[in-house]
Amino acid sequence: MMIETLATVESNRELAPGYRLLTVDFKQDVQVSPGQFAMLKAHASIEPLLRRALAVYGVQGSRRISFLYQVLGRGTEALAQVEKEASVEALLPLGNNWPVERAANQRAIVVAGGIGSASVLMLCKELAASSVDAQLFFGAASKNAATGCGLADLSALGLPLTLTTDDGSLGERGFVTAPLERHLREGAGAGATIYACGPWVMMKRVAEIAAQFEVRCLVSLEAPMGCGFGVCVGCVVAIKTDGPLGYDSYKRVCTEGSIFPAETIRWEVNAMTH
Amino acid sequence: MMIETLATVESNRELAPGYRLLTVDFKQDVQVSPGQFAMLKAHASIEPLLRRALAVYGVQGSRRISFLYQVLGRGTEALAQVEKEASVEALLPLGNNWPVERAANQRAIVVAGGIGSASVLMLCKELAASSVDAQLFFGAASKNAATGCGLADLSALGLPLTLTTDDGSLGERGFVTAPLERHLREGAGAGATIYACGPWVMMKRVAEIAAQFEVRCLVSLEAPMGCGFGVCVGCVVAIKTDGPLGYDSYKRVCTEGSIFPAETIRWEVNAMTH
Amino acid sequence: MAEAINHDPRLAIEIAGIRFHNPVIGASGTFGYGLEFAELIDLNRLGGFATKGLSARPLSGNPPPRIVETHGGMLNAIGLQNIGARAFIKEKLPQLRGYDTQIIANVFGYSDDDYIEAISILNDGEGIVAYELNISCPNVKEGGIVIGNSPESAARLTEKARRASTRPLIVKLSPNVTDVTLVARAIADAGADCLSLINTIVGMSVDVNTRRPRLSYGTGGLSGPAIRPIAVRMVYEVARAVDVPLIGIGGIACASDALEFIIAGATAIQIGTANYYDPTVTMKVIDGLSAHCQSNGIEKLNSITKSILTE
Amino acid sequence: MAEAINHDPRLAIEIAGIRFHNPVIGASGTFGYGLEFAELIDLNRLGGFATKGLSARPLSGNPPPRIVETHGGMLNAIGLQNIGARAFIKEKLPQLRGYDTQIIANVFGYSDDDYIEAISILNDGEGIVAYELNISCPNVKEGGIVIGNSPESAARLTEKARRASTRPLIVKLSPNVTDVTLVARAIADAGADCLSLINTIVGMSVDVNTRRPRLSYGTGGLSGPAIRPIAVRMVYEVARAVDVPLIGIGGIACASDALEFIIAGATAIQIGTANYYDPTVTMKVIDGLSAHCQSNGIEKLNSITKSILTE
Ligand SMILES: Cc1cc2nc3c(=O)[nH]c(=O)nc-3n(C[C@H](O)[C@H](O)[C@H](O)COP(=O)(O)OP(=O)(O)OC[C@H]3O[C@@H](n4cnc5c(N)ncnc54)[C@H](O)[C@@H]3O)c2cc1C
Ligand SMILES: Cc1cc2nc3c(=O)[nH]c(=O)nc-3n(C[C@H](O)[C@H](O)[C@H](O)COP(=O)(O)OP(=O)(O)OC[C@H]3O[C@@H](n4cnc5c(N)ncnc54)[C@H](O)[C@@H]3O)c2cc1C
Ligand SMILES: Cc1cc2nc3c(=O)[nH]c(=O)nc-3n(C[C@H](O)[C@H](O)[C@H](O)COP(=O)(O)O)c2cc1C
Ligand SMILES: Cc1cc2nc3c(=O)[nH]c(=O)nc-3n(C[C@H](O)[C@H](O)[C@H](O)COP(=O)(O)O)c2cc1C
Ligand code: FES
Ligand code: FES
Repeated sequence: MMIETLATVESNRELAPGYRLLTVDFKQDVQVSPGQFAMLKAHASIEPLLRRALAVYGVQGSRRISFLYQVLGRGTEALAQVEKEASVEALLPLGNNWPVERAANQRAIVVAGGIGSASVLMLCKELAASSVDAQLFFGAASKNAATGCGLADLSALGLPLTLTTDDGSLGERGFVTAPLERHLREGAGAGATIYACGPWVMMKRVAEIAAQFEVRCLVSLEAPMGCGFGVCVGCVVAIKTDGPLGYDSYKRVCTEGSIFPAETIRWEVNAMTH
Repeated sequence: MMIETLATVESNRELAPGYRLLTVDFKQDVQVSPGQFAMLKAHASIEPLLRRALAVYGVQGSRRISFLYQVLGRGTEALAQVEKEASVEALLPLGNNWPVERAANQRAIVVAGGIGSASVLMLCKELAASSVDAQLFFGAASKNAATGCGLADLSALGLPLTLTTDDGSLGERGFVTAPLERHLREGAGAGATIYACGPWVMMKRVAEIAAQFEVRCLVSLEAPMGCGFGVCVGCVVAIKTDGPLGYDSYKRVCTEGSIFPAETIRWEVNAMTH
Repeated sequence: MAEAINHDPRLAIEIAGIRFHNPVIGASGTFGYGLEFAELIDLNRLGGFATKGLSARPLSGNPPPRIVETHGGMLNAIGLQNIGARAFIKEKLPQLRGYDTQIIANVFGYSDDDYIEAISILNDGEGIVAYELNISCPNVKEGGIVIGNSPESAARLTEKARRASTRPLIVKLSPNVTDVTLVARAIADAGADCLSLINTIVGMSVDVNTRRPRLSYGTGGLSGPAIRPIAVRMVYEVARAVDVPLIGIGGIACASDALEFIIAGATAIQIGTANYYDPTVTMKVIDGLSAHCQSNGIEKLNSITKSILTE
Repeated sequence: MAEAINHDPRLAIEIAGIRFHNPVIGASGTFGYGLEFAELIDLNRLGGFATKGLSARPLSGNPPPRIVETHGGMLNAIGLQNIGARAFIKEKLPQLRGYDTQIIANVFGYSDDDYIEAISILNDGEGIVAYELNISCPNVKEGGIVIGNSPESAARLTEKARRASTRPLIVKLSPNVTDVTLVARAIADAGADCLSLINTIVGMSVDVNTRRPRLSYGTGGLSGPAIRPIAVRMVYEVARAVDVPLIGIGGIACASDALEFIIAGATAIQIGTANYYDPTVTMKVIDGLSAHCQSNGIEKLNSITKSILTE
């Protein structure tokens, strides 16, 4: 059941320059699964008009939810101004969720790029609490970005974690897809599911690697969102269908996604979005 | 010399519900005369676009200026949100000023209606410090409005003050024009100048009374302002000229005003504005 | 059937014999097939809604990106992605009939024949109260011509649709014209029962880093509060040019916005983009209109349609 | 004479033989007679500005209220209040000649003859580099016709003005048309040296309490960021239709906005409404354009005019 409400801000603090953690009280019970998201906006703010999509980062109790976000443009800048006790307009939970099979011999490989980490923390928590053999790859632009993207929370889970930064300021230098590829080359992909969330180019590369090593791969996609609940049909992604682009070619990221099997995505058609 | 700058907010506190006092530091010397105004806007706020005209309420030292304002619509609501240390975009000083002749036998009658008080506090200060025989009439909607419109500051000047409120919650019940008329009827208008600022209907009535008793009368007008510095020609008021409305018929409130001799205004032409 | 609701009788209106609980209608393309709102608002309180544009056959729409936000509005080039008239009847209408609100089928085609075919299919759909012809979508110019931009082609299609339709016909006007009253008059004369206006205004936004348009289609349709003054002006002009009732559309986000259109000449209004960022906006506008009637002693809201004072 | 200024050579442009320090021009009606900005910005750094619309005789303009703010923009119905062409030459030009910036005289009339008369007067004004014909003001329809809304009347006036003028001729296009390229082509063929676009879009705002339009004139012209996507689209369309240089106008408030127009097809840009709420915006845009050249290795900004990538 979707909840459309004014939630009260409990805190909205900077984790690192350009990255913030927003915690809001919904004053009612909210059921959220890992990978789902909300549409959020500072209450009564006139510009920008549209709410912004943010993944649910964490749930405390049944009513308090936190969001980890990067301050990029007008929408997240407006959100960054919101103070304790203020209201945010919120609609949630939205989208599908990360499916976790708990079969004993199943393996999970989580790949997070940048703020894509926000979408996978709850998943990682669930994996850490389960018997699944889970491995975490996390790439960020820099040490600052890694901190801002919740490195501390991810590390605290105790899962094996491989960290890369583009500039080498923390962990291995380079893109997160490099250690992922090594890992799979070592045969670690057998029976595994890859869960990936990050920039488009990263996910595209992860999808290629997964295909190459024949590993099941799920990606959580981003798209500019008008509504978040399926009515504007603005957030679509092109999906592989038999034959040319046709009626079934586009799926809504907000409703049929945001999580899709990587091999169903027409990566080339959507390239312009990113 | 006009100053266009980012000024720093020192305080922005509520005087009474719906009324606030904003004090900003210009970090440079500013020369302002009584009756002049500024165009102000919260820095980097996207909506509304246009700055709002606010009279200079007070000057502390040479760099600190305060504005008294009523929270009415989008612009003043945005201003009400501005916090200490934040920046406001400001252009000032704008418009002409209240002329004060200090001749020994000159009399001054100041009539302020509602937030019109903001435009006359500096004038009253100057009058109080001079040898002019000054009398103050102040009307507000209610006790709350009177407080919000700076009654305490006006009273503190020690000038003879007649207060009215529309609802009788403080002072005399009714409009401020009633005691003004009584006062003039008693002959107090001889050699006097009336300085009036308030709602359009009040100023129109003051102008009529002044004409009836043949007292010189100056009014500070309001108009929707696009720019405040004379380029949009949006803020005009119709002025009496010989013959029908012609080239000279309109004067800019921001540049030729905001203070005009009451008898030059075509009150009927401008009625729709108010 | 729907539960009993206390509708404010002051807000009730009638257009072409169709009774609406109130003049608040969800705009086509922003209200999906209605059902998406079932969890968010009480559809039984709504005046009605217009479906996403339905064509005879399903359409895939344009590649992404399809939307981009601008100052005070957004551009879209969805390209009329829809499930098709038949699927709408089969998959959506049965559920929709459970709600006590008026369902307007918005109809789209690339040619006159396409429109007529879609209408013929929809004529069998039980529960639809009227058609709204979208002859003004800026994002699907086949051959470069938008039917709604010329009085002649608009009148021709209206006549054909009038004959094909078993239901009242609303025609939705394009704002991308020099004189909206010319097209409006031609369409009214051709037999339309009602005009709705405006559709989106053609716009473009450029990514200065990639030097590409921000929409894959290149241009898109501008909607939202930014266009409201243009829409109000067109409703004002058309109300003086034709005698059929008007539905005002464009940037409505609160009751006062809706009242601007009503006073300028609209009998009802549609809310589009605001549904995206405020999913319960229709309910808020209905409440706001009631409040306006209350505080102004208005017994019938439709008594102030076209009450604008101009000398 | 003006003091020496270090102009960024990458920003220099030429239109019809006129050299501008940079492509940033103050838009007519928002820049007064230029002198109002002398205390606020360094006029010698500005590419140029267009004067408030000048007519042969002074005009009084419309009664107040003349402006009202809307979401993302404003409506105005100033009604071309101006001091007249003669007074401009006598009272303003002598002072303006002290500045090293290009002065464009924006010209307005109610009839072809009015325009020609104004141009004849202005031909004697030393220091004017070009005329911009305002054939698209929505707030002064005498007889209900806006010359700029029809290709025929626009071309006719352009031809006459071309003959009367001793200076390059810029014609300012109306956005209130079905197909802006038709008017643009007619005007270019009739001899215009440059087209500027867009003027304001006709709009209306209603006070729901008094039930009157918020402007005394009734309707007004919409300007500001709200209209930018419409303006960018029109520049894009016209750049594909004519060969003369274009000046892009509409809602520009920062360098990135200006770049959208340039990439879409403009050689220069004008800034209007933003001057009101940010009086130094022209200087900021000039600096921002330099910064963009710097960080993108652009040697001549005009090399990216019409560089938009569309497949
Ligand atoms: C399902 C989903 C979940 C998301 N979860 C999170 C999250 O948990 N934390 C978080 O920080 N962000 C998340 N995002 C991304 C977030 O929604 C965007 O960063 C945000 O919309 C940008 O808004 P803005 O107003 O700051 O930027 P805008 O002003 O809209 O744009 C600023 C810049 O960012 C670019 N941009 C805008 N939107 C996107 C986008 N969707 N993808 C890539 N670039 C974009 C623009 O091109 C522009 O350069 C999520 C997105 C989706 C679709
Ligand atoms: C020279 C001058 C000096 C001023 N000094 C002060 C001052 O010191 N303190 C102060 O509080 N106000 C002052 N004002 C008035 C102030 O500028 C307006 O109250 C303000 O612009 C309203 O902006 P807003 O965004 O709050 O309201 P808007 O959203 O613009 O409008 C809100 C409501 O107020 C009405 N309104 C808007 N502008 C005016 C106006 N100019 N006159 C009457 N009604 C209006 C609108 O019709 C609307 O109903 C002054 C105005 C001028 C011209
Ligand atoms: C994303 C989107 C899709 C739309 N699709 C349609 C459509 O299918 N048929 C139609 O007639 N109008 C369509 N419209 C136009 C709206 O119904 C409405 O006329 C327009 O958006 C102006 O109203 P608004 O400003 O309230 O959004 C669409 C608008 C948007 C924003
Ligand atoms: C108050 C005002 C007055 C204007 N007067 C004129 C004018 O006299 N002549 C003219 O050609 N354009 C005039 N314009 C139009 C502007 O020059 C410009 O084309 C339009 O405002 C769009 O640009 P903007 O969005 O940057 O303001 C005026 C605009 C405004 C807002
Ligand atoms: S965001 Fe509107 S349909 Fe997905
Ligand atoms: S406010 Fe622009 S001229 Fe007075």
